[in-house]
Amino acid sequence: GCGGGEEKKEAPKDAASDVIKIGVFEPLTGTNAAGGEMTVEGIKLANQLFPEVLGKKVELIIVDNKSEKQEAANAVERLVSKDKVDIIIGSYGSSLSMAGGPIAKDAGVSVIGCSPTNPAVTLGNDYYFRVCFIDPFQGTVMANYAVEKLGAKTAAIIQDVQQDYSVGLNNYFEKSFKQLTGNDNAIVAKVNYNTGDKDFSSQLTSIKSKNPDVIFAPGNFLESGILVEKARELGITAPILGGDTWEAEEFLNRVKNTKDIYFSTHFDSENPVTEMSTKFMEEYQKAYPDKQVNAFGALGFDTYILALDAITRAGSTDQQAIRDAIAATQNFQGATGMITLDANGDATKTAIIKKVVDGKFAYEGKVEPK
Amino acid sequence: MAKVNISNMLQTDNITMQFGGIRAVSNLSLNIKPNQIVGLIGPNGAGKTTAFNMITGVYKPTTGKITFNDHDITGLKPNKITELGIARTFQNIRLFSSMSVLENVMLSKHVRLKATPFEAILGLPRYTRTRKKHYEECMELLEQVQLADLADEKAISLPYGKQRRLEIARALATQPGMILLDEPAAGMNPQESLELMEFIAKIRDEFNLTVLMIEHHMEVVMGICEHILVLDHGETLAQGTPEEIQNNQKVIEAYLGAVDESA
Amino acid sequence: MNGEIFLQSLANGISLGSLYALIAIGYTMVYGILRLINFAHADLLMVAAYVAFYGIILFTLPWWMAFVIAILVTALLGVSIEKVAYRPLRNAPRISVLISAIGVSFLLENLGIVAIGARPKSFPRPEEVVWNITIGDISFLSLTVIIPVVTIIFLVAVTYMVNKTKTGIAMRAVSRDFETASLMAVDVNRVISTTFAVGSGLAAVGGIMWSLQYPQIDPLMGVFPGLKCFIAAVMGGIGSIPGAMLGGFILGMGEVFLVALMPELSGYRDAFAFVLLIFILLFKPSGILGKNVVEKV
Amino acid sequence: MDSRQRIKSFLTVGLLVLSCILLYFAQDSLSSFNTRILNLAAIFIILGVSMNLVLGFTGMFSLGHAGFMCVGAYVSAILTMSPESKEMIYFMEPIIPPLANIHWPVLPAILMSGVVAAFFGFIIGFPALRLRDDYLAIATLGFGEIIRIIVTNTISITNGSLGLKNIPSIKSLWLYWGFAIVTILVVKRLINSSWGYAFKAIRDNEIAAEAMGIDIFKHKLMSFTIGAFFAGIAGALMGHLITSVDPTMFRFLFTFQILLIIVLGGLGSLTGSVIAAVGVTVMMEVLRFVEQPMNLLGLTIPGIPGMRMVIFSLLLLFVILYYRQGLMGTREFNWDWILDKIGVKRGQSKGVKLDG
Amino acid sequence: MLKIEDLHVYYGGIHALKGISLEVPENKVVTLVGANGAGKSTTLRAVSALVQPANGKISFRGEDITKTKTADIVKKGITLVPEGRRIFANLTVLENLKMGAYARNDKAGIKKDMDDIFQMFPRLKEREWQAAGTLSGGEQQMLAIGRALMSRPSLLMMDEPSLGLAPLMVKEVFKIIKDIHGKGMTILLIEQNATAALQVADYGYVLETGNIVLQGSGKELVANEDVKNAYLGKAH
Ligand SMILES: Nc1ncnc2c1ncn2[C@@H]1O[C@H](COP(=O)(O)OP(=O)(O)OP(=O)(O)O)[C@@H](O)[C@H]1O
Ligand SMILES: Nc1ncnc2c1ncn2[C@@H]1O[C@H](COP(=O)(O)OP(=O)(O)OP(=O)(O)O)[C@@H](O)[C@H]1O
Ligand SMILES: [Mg+2]
Ligand SMILES: [Mg+2]
Repeated sequence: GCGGGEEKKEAPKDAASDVIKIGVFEPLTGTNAAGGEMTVEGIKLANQLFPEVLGKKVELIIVDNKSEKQEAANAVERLVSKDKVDIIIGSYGSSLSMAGGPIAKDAGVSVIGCSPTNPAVTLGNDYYFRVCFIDPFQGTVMANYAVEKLGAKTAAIIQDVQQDYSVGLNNYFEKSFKQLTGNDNAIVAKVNYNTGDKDFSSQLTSIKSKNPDVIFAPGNFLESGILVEKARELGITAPILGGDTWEAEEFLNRVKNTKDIYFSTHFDSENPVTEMSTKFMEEYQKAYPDKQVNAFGALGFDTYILALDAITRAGSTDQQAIRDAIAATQNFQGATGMITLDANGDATKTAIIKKVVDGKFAYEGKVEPK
Repeated sequence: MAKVNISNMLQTDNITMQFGGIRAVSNLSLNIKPNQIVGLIGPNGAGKTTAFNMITGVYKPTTGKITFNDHDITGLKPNKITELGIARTFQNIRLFSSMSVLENVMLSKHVRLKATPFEAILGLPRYTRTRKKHYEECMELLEQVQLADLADEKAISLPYGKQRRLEIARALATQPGMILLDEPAAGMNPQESLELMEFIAKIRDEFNLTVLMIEHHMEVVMGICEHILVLDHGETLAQGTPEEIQNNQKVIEAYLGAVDESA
Repeated sequence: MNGEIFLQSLANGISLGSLYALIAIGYTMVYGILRLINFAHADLLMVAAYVAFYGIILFTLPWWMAFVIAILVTALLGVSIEKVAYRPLRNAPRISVLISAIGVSFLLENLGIVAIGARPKSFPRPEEVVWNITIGDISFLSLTVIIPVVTIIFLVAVTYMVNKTKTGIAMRAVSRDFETASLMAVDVNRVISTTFAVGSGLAAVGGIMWSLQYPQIDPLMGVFPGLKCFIAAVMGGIGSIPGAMLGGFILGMGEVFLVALMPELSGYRDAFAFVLLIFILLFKPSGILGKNVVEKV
Repeated sequence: MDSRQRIKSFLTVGLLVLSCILLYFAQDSLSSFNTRILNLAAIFIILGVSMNLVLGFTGMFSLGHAGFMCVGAYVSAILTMSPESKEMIYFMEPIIPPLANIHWPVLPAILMSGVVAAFFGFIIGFPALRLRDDYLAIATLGFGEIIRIIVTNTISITNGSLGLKNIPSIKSLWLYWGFAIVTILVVKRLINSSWGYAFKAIRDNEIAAEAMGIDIFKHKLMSFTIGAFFAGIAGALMGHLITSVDPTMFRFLFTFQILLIIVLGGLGSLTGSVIAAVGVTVMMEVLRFVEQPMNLLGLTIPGIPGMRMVIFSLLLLFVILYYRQGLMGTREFNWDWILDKIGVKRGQSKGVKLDG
Repeated sequence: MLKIEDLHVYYGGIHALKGISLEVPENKVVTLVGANGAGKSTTLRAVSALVQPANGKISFRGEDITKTKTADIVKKGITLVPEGRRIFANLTVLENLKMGAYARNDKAGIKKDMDDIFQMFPRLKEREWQAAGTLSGGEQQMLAIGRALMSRPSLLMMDEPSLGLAPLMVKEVFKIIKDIHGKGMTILLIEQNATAALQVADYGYVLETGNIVLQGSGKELVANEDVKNAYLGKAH
């Protein structure tokens, strides 16, 4: 700025403060509200199970970012400078995370993201971490799976051009797929749609005519559910592949009676990767009996317990110590798997491949990180 | 007078206006000399307002040509025609409702402003000077039309008669050579109409204007027009001096009605 | 493009186009009378969908009964919205009414989020209504046939009402001049309420059809069809009922064929809707079948 | 210039000086949260004032503001991001060469955003301004969306939906409020100038305005382009405030938000737009408490997300139904009113504002 | 038939009617004259309940209608031809006339009245299918009168029906007024053309800035010096 001089650090907090504050900024209204809602359910659940750290009560401060960037920035600013939280969790939607990131960084407060998968979120920001894997990894995993397990020689891509998630995954899928098949023309069709679209018939019709071996179509579960259902209605029989966002009840409802639907995700309830997975599953069913377990809830859950773990390891609420503790996370046992954070602050962990079988998500295999 | 064509200020050659199946004006030819007051009369729907609209550029004639001071103005945009010196009033009063009397008149000076918006925003002298000059001209004009003391009133709060006069003043502020008045006396009682008549004669002299007006009040038309043209069904029925028109049998049948004591 | 793709796309286009048309008719009708872009119309779709949803899921009503109730409830809601949020603004500038409409729309959406949560729900598809039809290589849902039929029925009914019945003429008179209409012994409030009841009922039918076609409902579900169908209505000439129908079909078909013919442009699909709209407006400034409202000078 | 005029000029200068002093102290003493809210308010002031020029003063129902913001935000972002950042961020498709190495200082970049947005306004205005009312509204809304969709799809320039980050961050109140004050002054002087009256005349009665010699199209285009210019500036500032941009920020719903501001403040009142811009921005934050769990008489009420928007919608409806003119109607803050109150005599001249 | 007592009307701060009282007897023509802005139109608007009086009483055939809604007043038989024509621009000429008969259900009667009106104004018959908004000023005025007649009022109130009409048409309108009066209709008429109005009128009231300053039979008023000077023009 031109006002002059260095950043003003907030006054050090009262060391005798008897609560530890965890700020959460998530989209609870607006276009991303559904994702935010699921994530917060997981965070709240974790908070009920683990309400204390360092002998102090944990206070969750949840603020809505309305799915808008300027609101997300305000929300984070509020958390760091008014509520003076010790650590922040958020946010569903990479662009919202990116709006908040620099503010937390300036204030020296660490943020752990649950599901923002855009690589740019943590790039150049030492204070931003995440418990999910990022787009390049998922895209690559699915390309591998398509070529090696499904024996695909050609693929079609459908992407939601408005979702960085969808665009990102597709980008890496395409690269790997071409590499693995050694064929630069292996992607026979690439079509787009926009968030909120409900009619995919024309895109699918054009893909059908190209007759690809597999279709890769990561995107929001909402659009994807309709898309996949429609694809089958149109008589497309090729396997359809997607990413972790598909692990949602809403998606399942659409594709229940559908064969050959595969996606990568974070954990599996039948084959729990960790003890924490089992625990999460049980508790989740208890807390939300009428809801289906989902990846976002699990990621929210993991973010919270990782935050507590880091604070415990830091032994204090010193901001720098917390940051360093998070950065040093190795083989942390989360509900979604064993989490190790790399130099960028991104999680490297096992990816699970699931398939829809008899109206349920079924475990199909797993892919270890390289 | 020399043989050159200075005699006609406004000339229309066989202008026709067709709306779908309706031919509102057909082959109208007008010749108006400088400083004349000319009346355009005719039954309702004869095409008088339409003729005005063609002259002022609101409609482009389907066929025909309009010349003003030797410029071909056929099909020009209304603002261009105003710039060239034809101003008008409307059959239904159209004042700028949010503005004061003075602002309504000042607006007509906008086209005469020789400065850029930047000069206005920065308040540079060329702009402020012209603006000041225009302001003085407008106040003087309002003085002449006896609206000066109402300069700050909202235009639409004025009584009807004064609104009509303001409309004329606003037209005058564009510094026209010719003014077209569409039923200026409509809605006025006979007494007010007489005053208006005197007013029109006065501005004609003071501003050296040519006037073309549509009017249904015969006492006004016959009182001040030097030449009258009668339209019927879009066609010229007759033209001539007031006396000629008043005694023209066709005009009486189509428009005036048989002589009757009450009118 | 081969014959099969063409036929398939045709089927797709018909079903999307008639759905657009159905909703656009409601828009156009309310606009025609009040000159109001009723933003809340979009959210009425959502309300109808939820009422039908809860009727079937929670109260286990037969689907047709749930649908009828949804239509009635939505019509009632539409009438009440007009009473509360638009009627006091009868003589206000149009922009105020528009803002009021935006306010109502925001309110319905956010109330939806607060009351039922933002997570989408899966709309049930009764087997009697939705089944798969396969003819040769082309397959489509029964809705592809049902929706156009429903749309045409409503088109004919509404056109007849507006043009031929006394209430219809009164509606059009009211649209121009409340005061003078009342001088003709017209009960202006009643005419407007009727308009809203019918318009909202149409929104409800549209909402239900939309949910059957894309069976995922959430509090913001109306926004997208709302905008698209409004575009369709404007394209056809807002205020004109056959125009809405035409606009809906042009938009639906256009979108489907754009993507089918040029898949690489599919990301521009929404832009296409607007480009088409603007293009049409430039040549026909009041839409394809819209009457040019001439202001007589 | 009579003495009253002189007093007014003096007061205006005084107020500007006072705001500088206030800004100076505020810069040093406000928390970063409050600074951010104030800066956001300044951006909304620019948006409100410029949209009011188009909609309130010229009477053009234009809803494309978010699109012009989008243009501005991207122009400034691409011009000011460091080449290294660009290399890092454009990891899917590299940015096209001429843009890759550009690295401008912030101020010229922001001005450039305005210019480019104005250029877009000009180009779009050409076809669009032939339309009126609702048709203009939907067409401009469409253009706004088209801009956004193009930005989403031209990945090698804009990085598509992945958005841009690492835009140089600016926290200084001076920058945001400086631009806000300049916008207010420029627009105020413009609307009080002969052009301003021409705009209002077009709004009041297009046919009569044209008959008085005003080139309707030219003036509409001018107002529209100026509006786009400031929207571009606001977009650029938004980018520097948040330090990242992506196309979804500029959906048409954003335009509605600005529309709400100018209607709440009063169409045709700059003062109203300013008050409403600040009011709404602050209110959105203040109202957050309704979404937090509350402790009422020992009873904990869980926070309900979305309540804030419900209250906000109700508030909006209330204002529009009961204060239909908005807070200020078409009135403006003016010195005359204050001077009359404290009894300074008026000059004799009739009140047309001759300068600004 | 119509009786107005001590009527006060305000437009915001403007006191437009300051307590006027007047009477329109059955089967008579009564006229209001006065300068622009005297409150003539306001009086008629108050009777039709288009403005709410602050004070005073309006009764029709002995029944208090001060609080009755506009639509119901029309049903009781009072119709207004509003100032400035106010035709429905988007409706055709025919539909405008149909609107006039909105409250009626006698198909045959409507048909007959429609034919009568087309006979009265052949111009309208020619333009039956034209959108009324594109009619010329005079044609619109004919339509406005015709539309009002379609409701078969027992009291017809006309606000400046000759405004903007050609001289021949003005005579025609006055002839129509005499005709319909002859058929038993009661008429309350406002006219700028006061001379003509007072000649057809049985009784007249002179309004000045919201007050009734003079009243008398039509003949008396035409002869009155003050009236002559103020409204009829010196020329007369
Ligand atoms: N835009 C239009 N579309 C269709 N017909 C029109 C249009 N404008 C005018 N007309 C028709 O053209 C004819 C002439 O109209 P115009 O307004 O010129 O009449 P006028 O002579 O001014 O009559 P008045 O004295 O009643 O004002 C009328 O029959 C009218 O219906
Ligand atoms: N809607 C309104 N708002 C404010 N003032 C009004 C309104 N309508 C009329 N007035 C005022 O009320 C007074 C009476 O108006 P009214 O229209 O009754 O006069 P009038 O006698 O019919 O005149 P005219 O001959 O012009 O028709 C006038 O001073 C007028 O300015
Ligand atoms: Mg005329
Ligand atoms: Mg009157």
